[in-house]
Amino acid sequence: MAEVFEVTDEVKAQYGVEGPPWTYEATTTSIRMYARGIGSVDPIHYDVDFAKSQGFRSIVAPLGYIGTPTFHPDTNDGTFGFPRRAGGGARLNLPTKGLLDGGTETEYLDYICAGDMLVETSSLADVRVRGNMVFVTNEAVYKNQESGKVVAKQRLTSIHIG
Amino acid sequence: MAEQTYFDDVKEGQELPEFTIQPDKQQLVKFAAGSGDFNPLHFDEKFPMLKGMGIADNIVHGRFKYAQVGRIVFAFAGYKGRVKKFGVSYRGMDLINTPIKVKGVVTAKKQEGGENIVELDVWTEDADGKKTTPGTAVVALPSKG
Amino acid sequence: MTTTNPSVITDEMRAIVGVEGAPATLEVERTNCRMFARSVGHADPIFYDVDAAKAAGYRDIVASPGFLGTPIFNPNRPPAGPAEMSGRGYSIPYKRVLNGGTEYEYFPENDVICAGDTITVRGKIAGFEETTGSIGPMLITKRETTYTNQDGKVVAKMYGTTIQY
Amino acid sequence: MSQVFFEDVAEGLEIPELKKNCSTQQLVLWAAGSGDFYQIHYDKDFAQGTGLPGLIVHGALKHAFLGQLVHDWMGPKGELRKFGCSYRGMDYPNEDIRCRGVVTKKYTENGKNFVELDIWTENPAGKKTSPGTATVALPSKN
Repeated sequence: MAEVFEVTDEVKAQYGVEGPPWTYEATTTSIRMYARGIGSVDPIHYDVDFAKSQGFRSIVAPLGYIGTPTFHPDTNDGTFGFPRRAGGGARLNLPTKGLLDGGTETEYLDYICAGDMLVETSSLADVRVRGNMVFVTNEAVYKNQESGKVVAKQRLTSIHIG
Repeated sequence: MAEQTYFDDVKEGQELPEFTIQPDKQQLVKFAAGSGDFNPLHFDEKFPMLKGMGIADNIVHGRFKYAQVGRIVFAFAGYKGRVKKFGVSYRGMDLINTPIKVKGVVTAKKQEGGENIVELDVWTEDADGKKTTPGTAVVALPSKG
Repeated sequence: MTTTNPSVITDEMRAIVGVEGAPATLEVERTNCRMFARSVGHADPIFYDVDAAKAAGYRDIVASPGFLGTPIFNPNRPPAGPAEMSGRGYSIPYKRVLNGGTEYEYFPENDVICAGDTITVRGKIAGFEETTGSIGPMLITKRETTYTNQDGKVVAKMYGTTIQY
Repeated sequence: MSQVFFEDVAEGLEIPELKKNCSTQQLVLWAAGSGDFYQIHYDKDFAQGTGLPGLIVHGALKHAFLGQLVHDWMGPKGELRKFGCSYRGMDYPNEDIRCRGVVTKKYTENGKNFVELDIWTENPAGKKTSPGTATVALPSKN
């Protein structure tokens, strides 16, 4: 069986090369909608006064939610909402028969609360081929736009099927 | 709102309070709304990719299960704890309207850099007991002292 | 109007006509403005891009037609969205409900709804009518909802019609 | 986006049509955008359980399409004053929905130039499924 993808030196040369930054926003409505989407009833995700009484700036983003990428139909993917931009793995000529999520890992350095604007940059970290599946891992870093502090890092693996 | 867990009370091998979620189509559509992922794989049973995979019903978003694992970790950490890291891999698919158990167990506790660190194995489990979304988490907990 | 059937409008219902329900709060933010515009298929950048909206003379991203903000959702409290605010205090014998229509009136001379706004919404039943159509006797309920922004300016009104039969 | 002026408009003028065709994804996007998660718009079994032939397009989405129709026509200096429709027929996913409008009246009041339109959505059989009206204020060339 022919390889569906070859990890060439050209591919490896893209490891660690950051794509252009993108802004992600966590707002009261977006946090509530996500919390509702996962079925949580914890008031920390819904009630601003309650969250403040517990010492948070505002309602807290549930784990797994790092804000919504700013959307424009010309620049974002219509299905997934993420920015279609160069870099961060987008220059790979990957198979397109199927696309699955392989894994998600988030390292938190701070809470994400409503009102936060985050600047995300991502880069290709790893590409592996197993049978007809190509495992592509990207690393994303999210900085608070105001303080410049890194608040989260993610490793995201997608599986591209050929 | 869960009771605050303290480092002093945690033991290796301790199981986290588990819960079960059985997402229906409306739940997955709400998750699409919250996450911004509108892949029809998760709500349109006629979506061609499903047929190609030989599946007759919609698949639960991997990220939905990740967020469920996030819920059990967040509830364990409490508002005074800090979730430092949590990750999963997606090893098996779960179909819509099937029960998904969300579980966790303490694997290690240690003091590191002045923090009370607890390590966890966390996962989702299908009706056959298969771990469809295994992962790990690292949490810093307050101590009573 | 020829109604041979007995009226389903009671004194209790007549008494609530014109009475405002409890106010609810709607939040207008950039993410929900974008999500709404995306879900309609708008292409105008004033609905997505802060700079484009400002260049066009607006304070921030503009709420596209039909978007008036998102009710504050809390699973631990009973819902208080505009749909729930009125019409729960009485019962009528008809089982089926149709949405008869929606009309929005805007007041751009007061202000235009933009991201960052907090809207207070107040609803009331404007009136009941009875008629008989091809689907039999029906009750038509007219609702009026007023949207006021954080500066106390009325920015929109909605006129809704519900048909029960 | 080009600007239409009051002087360019005459009664009977048909404005550029907006064509829509809702995928199931579009209906779920609308659920997210509007917060209306009623299952008759994305859960076929649920819809049929209520006696419908299958999934139907949200009335409020057609209303918003008509809002887009008017917005795109009136240009950046136009002001949308009023738009509404009633729901007279169902539309289904993966079928064309033609959003159309025609100018019915133009007049000047308190120094503002108003244009009234009949607006509607039309199904493939030519039936007006969401007839309504809109009022916009347009700039003058002078």
